[in-house]
Amino acid sequence: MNQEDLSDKIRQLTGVNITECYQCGKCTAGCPVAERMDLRPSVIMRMLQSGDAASEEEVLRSNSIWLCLTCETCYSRCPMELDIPKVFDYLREKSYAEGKVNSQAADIVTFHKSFLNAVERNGRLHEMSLILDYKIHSGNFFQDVMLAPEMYSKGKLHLLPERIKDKKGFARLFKDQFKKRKS
Amino acid sequence: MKIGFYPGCSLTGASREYNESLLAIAKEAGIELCEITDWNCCGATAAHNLNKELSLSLPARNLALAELEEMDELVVPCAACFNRLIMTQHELDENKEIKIQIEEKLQMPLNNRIKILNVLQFIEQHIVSHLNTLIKKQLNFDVACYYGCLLVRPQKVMKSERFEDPMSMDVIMQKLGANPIDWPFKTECCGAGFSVSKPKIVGELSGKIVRDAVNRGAKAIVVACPMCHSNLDMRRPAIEAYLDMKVDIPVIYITQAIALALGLTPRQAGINRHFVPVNLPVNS
Amino acid sequence: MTEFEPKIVAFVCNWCTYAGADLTGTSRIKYAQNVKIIRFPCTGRIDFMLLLKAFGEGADGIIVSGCHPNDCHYTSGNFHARRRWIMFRGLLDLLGIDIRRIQYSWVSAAEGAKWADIVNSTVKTIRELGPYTDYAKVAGYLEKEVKE
Amino acid sequence: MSKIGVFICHCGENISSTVDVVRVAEETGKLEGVEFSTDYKYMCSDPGQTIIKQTIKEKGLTGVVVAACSPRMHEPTFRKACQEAGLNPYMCEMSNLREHCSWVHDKSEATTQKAIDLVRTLVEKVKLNKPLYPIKVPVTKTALVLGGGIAGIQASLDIANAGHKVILVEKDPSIGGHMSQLSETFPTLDCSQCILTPRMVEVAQHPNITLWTYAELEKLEGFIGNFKATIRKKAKSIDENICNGCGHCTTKCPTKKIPSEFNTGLGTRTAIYVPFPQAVPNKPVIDKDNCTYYQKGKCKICEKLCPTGAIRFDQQDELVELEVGAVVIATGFNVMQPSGFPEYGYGKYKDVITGLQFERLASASGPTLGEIRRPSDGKIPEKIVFVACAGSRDPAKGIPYCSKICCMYTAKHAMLYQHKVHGGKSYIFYMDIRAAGKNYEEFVRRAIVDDEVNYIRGRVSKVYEENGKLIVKGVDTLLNAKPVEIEADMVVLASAAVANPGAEELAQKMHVSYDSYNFFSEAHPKLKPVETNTAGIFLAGACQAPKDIPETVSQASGAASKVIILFSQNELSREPVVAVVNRSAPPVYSTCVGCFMCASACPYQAIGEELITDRKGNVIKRVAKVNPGLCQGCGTCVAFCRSKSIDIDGYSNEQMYSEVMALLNND
Ligand SMILES: Cc1cc2nc3c(=O)[nH]c(=O)nc-3n(C[C@H](O)[C@H](O)[C@H](O)COP(=O)(O)OP(=O)(O)OC[C@H]3O[C@@H](n4cnc5c(N)ncnc54)[C@H](O)[C@@H]3O)c2cc1C
Ligand SMILES: Cc1cc2nc3c(=O)[nH]c(=O)nc-3n(C[C@H](O)[C@H](O)[C@H](O)COP(=O)(O)OP(=O)(O)OC[C@H]3O[C@@H](n4cnc5c(N)ncnc54)[C@H](O)[C@@H]3O)c2cc1C
Ligand code: SF4
Ligand code: SF4
Ligand code: SF4
Ligand code: SF4
Ligand code: SF4
Ligand code: SF4
Ligand code: SF4
Ligand code: SF4
Repeated sequence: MNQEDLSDKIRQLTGVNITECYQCGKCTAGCPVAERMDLRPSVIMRMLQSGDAASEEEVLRSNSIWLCLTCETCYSRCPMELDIPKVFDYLREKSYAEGKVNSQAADIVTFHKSFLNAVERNGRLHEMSLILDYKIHSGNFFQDVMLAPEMYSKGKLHLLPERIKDKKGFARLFKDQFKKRKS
Repeated sequence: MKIGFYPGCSLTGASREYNESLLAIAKEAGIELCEITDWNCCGATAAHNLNKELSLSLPARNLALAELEEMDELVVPCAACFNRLIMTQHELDENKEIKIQIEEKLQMPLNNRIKILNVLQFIEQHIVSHLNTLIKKQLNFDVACYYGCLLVRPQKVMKSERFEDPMSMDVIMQKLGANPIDWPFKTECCGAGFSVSKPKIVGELSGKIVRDAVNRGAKAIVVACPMCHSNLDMRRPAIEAYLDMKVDIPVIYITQAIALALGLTPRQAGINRHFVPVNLPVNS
Repeated sequence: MTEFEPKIVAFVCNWCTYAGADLTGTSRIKYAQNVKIIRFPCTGRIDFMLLLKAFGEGADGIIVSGCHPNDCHYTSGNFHARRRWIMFRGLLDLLGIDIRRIQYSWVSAAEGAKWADIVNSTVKTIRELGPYTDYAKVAGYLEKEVKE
Repeated sequence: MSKIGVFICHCGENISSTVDVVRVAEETGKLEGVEFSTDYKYMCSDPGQTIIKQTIKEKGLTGVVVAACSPRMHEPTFRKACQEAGLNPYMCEMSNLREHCSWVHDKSEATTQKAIDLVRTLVEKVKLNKPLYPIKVPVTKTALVLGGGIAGIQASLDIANAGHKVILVEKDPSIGGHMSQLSETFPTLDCSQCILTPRMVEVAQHPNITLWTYAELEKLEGFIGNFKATIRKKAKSIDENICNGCGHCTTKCPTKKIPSEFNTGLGTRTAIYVPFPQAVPNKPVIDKDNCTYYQKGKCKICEKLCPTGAIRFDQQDELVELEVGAVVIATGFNVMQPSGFPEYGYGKYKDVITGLQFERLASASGPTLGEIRRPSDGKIPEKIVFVACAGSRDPAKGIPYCSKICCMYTAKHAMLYQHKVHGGKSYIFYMDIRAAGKNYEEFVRRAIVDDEVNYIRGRVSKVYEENGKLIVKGVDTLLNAKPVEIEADMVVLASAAVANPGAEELAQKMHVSYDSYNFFSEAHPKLKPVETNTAGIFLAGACQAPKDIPETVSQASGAASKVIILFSQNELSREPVVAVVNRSAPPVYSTCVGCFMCASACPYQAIGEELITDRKGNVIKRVAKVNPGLCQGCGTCVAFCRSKSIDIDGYSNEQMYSEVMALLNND
């Protein structure tokens, strides 16, 4: 027996008891992105149940945890009321902190990070800086080229960011939050 | 009673028209919405995907500020922000340890007692009673009310009774003279935060939603969330690529629909800012 | 090592908790010796004057335990007991008896392990509260009450 | 002066390995009033019992304490031994040294000391014991059976065939229950009505059975052998003695659109109606809530049509009091409406139906005459999806338990569909296949192999309608959780079997216990499966838990045999542990002040009043009086009496106080 399984840890930190899952699959059946997932929600639950270190590693390195949209459909229909999105939140945070992000999810993670960078800088999101930051980090230079000018013309993009006033207090929130990761 | 207002980042940028139309109808109903001074971004999907503490501390700062300004209710029109704020309130209520930790970070106390309203709740509680006297025009056409995920789930926190088939927006639209269709995609996910990083997924998920609304004869899709709006409206090219056909059904905010019914001009309602042109038969 | 060994009397019903405690035995689950059981037909039978009497006679703590709600062998005896206990709590307070000295619980015939837990946690609580020394005073009240 | 004998058992080594039994015997031997004490290896063995018996005789013991295992195990053994030696059995008590001492503590001085305390406590109690004598009560040899499903029918016939009178009370206009609604039954696929109808007729014609349909239990008082039941016979608006069942009255009734309960809403009925053609009795009733005359004061067409003049619009409900000796509860179960699962679309889409509705579609007497047709447009479905566990095994929105019957009936449904619709495709989404009866697994295998039913392991997450098809979104968990989407013409939900809506109220009326799902509780899950905790009330069928027909019928026969055993005696002996109100010499008569706190607390309504009169008949005092036939000996009244006027034999105030004192004063 594994001394402390991932599922024990999850239970402590999220309150979700993975052993309650009886593999009915209803979560997967309703998940809007299940088709595209390498490991589907119910499969992840089973892998976590197994307590097998290799499976746990596979879960942390999966694309699925990043493809999850947190739409909460699975949670709302699970007969056992297992909060899968909450489990995934935990897995994502861990996968990111341990540098195990699946390569196919790189753009998603980059976007999240760009988003937080933009927020950290100004306190509020400045869409223009977000798009720029994301383009630089992801290399997806052309993806949104079509959209930005039209957004600008409809008054939906500001050139300059709005900034909040209490910069010091706000900066405290970000302090030490990503120290585990170098980049 | 002081009604607070948390616009969130989208409403100051990509979904300006939502902000404009909301403030316009509030004004018509004689309601003052007090914007939280120095509010910050709620962190949206990014924070709770990457960092649990940030996903709580960012929304919590806004709640603490609102409390400082003695707000009793807080209107949060963006469904994503609404979801983050109410989930934070819930999580901090459930877990006293985390609450203390966050309070220390904020260096502000948090009573966590503010009543957070999404736009539908705000309309139900503060606008609907005025509608009879204010309505000048009828929106008598078929509409598909689209709620998305974040207003109804998780139902334990949202206390949404009909989370599979919500009706509150339908009821409001009916009051404006519209005929809300019965359709199964009301709460299917549109692709949410993947708008930029995975536009193809958004094209597919939103495409299925738009297709069903069109097939069932809807003349417009009504939404209450900037993310839903930008996926269904701005991402129309991706949608059309997935469906392999042109679709011109417009997507409007519930606040815009009300603004039109109250007789405001399309410009006042902000519908000129949409990607998909809006030409709806509005009768006096 | 002269730890204080409290004297604890358990007033239990025949159908649920007595049987539950039997199961603790059958399952060989160990618990502290301090608790001794008196069998009643039903918690409804347990007259709170008896509990006072137990304190008067030197008990440091008491456990009252019967069937779960809706499981009472006599359909509603345990409800009566519960209701009386709520009233009695006020009285105890008045007499200056710490209500933590009385553990009120439900243990079914199938809950052998729960019985052991209750015994052990009660012993722990009473140990922390220390010996109950005011019984002379209570005995005085009791005498008065009985005379009335 | 007491002469108590104390007998300490070693239980092999079960007790003696942790308790110093010799010392316990020694110490307790020194107690005041103890005449004799000893220890022995196996007290319950024949030689052990002989020691007790001989000592009673030789020493003239007045009381016995056996310190051994739990009294729940051997109290009857030792009381019987005492009785055989001429000592009143209630002068014997057991001290529990095994379950409550040796098995739960390690060997130590404290353990032995505890054992001594426990024995001393019982010694003090026994000193105050009084000889008690069993109470004899007569038995009324008529049984009341509630519910006329297959369980009630079977129980009634068995009891009646043993020569006893039965009154069968059914709340609906006809007996038959759910079985009358079924098409064909697993695992043999024989026609349900073909095997049920003869039994229903037999009930109607049996000389020992009185059948009251459209009737319900109003009140139940009394105790085993001597119940008094009040039955409400609801007004049928028909004089049954005159009506000949011709059915003319039902032909012209203008209210025709009432959803038929029997056809689960898939057909309609009139306001005056016979629920189904084979109904027993085959006479109509008027559904007042839907009848134009009762609601609006005009119509009476049925009355004009009736050739015998049997219609009685002014008929009132009738309350009948009965004396019965035993009651069998056979009120059955209910099928949960799956409206709590909006994702399945039941109630929204006409072609999403329950398993019970499918039974009606497949039944030759059903609304489609046995052809499987969609309720929406009458088309024959080419693809049909069955969803197992639709409501069962779902703590979040349904019930946590397994309904037990749906795996089997779903296999049956798919099979019937495949037999009736050639070329049709059927799919069953399931989690586990529970087919653990005789020939059940073989039945399911036949469905899969011979009839090509597609079993898909996984649940359905959503059903919605698109272009006249039902889109079923499920998953195949055996294929790496692959999402599966099926365009079906019809969806059948195996909805959960749940307790009847009125079950809780009925249980409270009868003072029987019920579980958290409102199914009636058996007295013991293995060894007393047909008894309730209330003596004289028995259970049969699906009112106790979901069951199929074979199990229902077995349990019904079991319940019937318990009734027959009870009726084989003319008198019953009851435990004499009952409450009594004290009596004293005039002018006090009793310390009871007539507050009747005791009566209000008694769960069995066992306490009435007694008027104490003088010679001329003037009332001097009003006091409480316990009916020993009703009293179950719970002692609640004792705790409620402020003046200590009511006490209970075997657990008297004096005894309990002495136990408390003895337990604590060990120094
Ligand atoms: C869809 C479906 C298919 C099934 N198929 C099969 C099958 O193929 N084979 C099989 O073996 N089993 C099958 N069963 C199970 C079978 O229906 C039950 O085992 C059986 O009906 C149980 O009988 P019962 O008499 O206990 O209960 P019920 O049939 O429910 O009868 C109870 C009777 O009591 C009456 N009643 C209720 N409350 C009161 C009251 N308060 N006072 C008076 N009367 C009252 C009711 O009106 C009813 O007449 C199926 C069940 C379902 C739901
Ligand atoms: C491993 C295992 C675990 C189980 N666990 C449980 C459990 O936890 N709970 C539960 O409810 N059930 C359990 N069971 C099932 C339980 O054992 C049976 O339900 C029960 O024993 C059946 O009782 P019976 O009297 O019908 O048959 P048996 O127990 O087999 O008794 C039949 C008796 O008849 C005698 N006999 C046989 N032939 C003749 C003859 N020709 N003439 C005279 N006498 C004869 C036999 O010697 C035997 O004494 C378990 C079974 C097994 C195998
Ligand atoms: S729906 Fe819930 S119980 Fe079913 S497989 Fe998913 S997590 Fe497990
Ligand atoms: S929350 Fe994530 S895993 Fe659950 S249904 Fe939505 S996308 Fe799928
Ligand atoms: S009387 Fe009880 S304790 Fe003694 S030998 Fe028999 S079973 Fe064991
Ligand atoms: S009186 Fe009532 S039951 Fe009779 S025919 Fe008219 S509506 Fe039908
Ligand atoms: S017409 Fe008269 S006799 Fe015939 S069934 Fe109706 S009530 Fe009975
Ligand atoms: S019998 Fe089968 S379908 Fe019914 S609840 Fe049990 S496992 Fe599910
Ligand atoms: S016995 Fe006691 S409680 Fe009952 S009426 Fe008499 S005084 Fe009152
Ligand atoms: S002992 Fe129980 S059942 Fe008997 S009279 Fe008293 S309260 Fe009623």
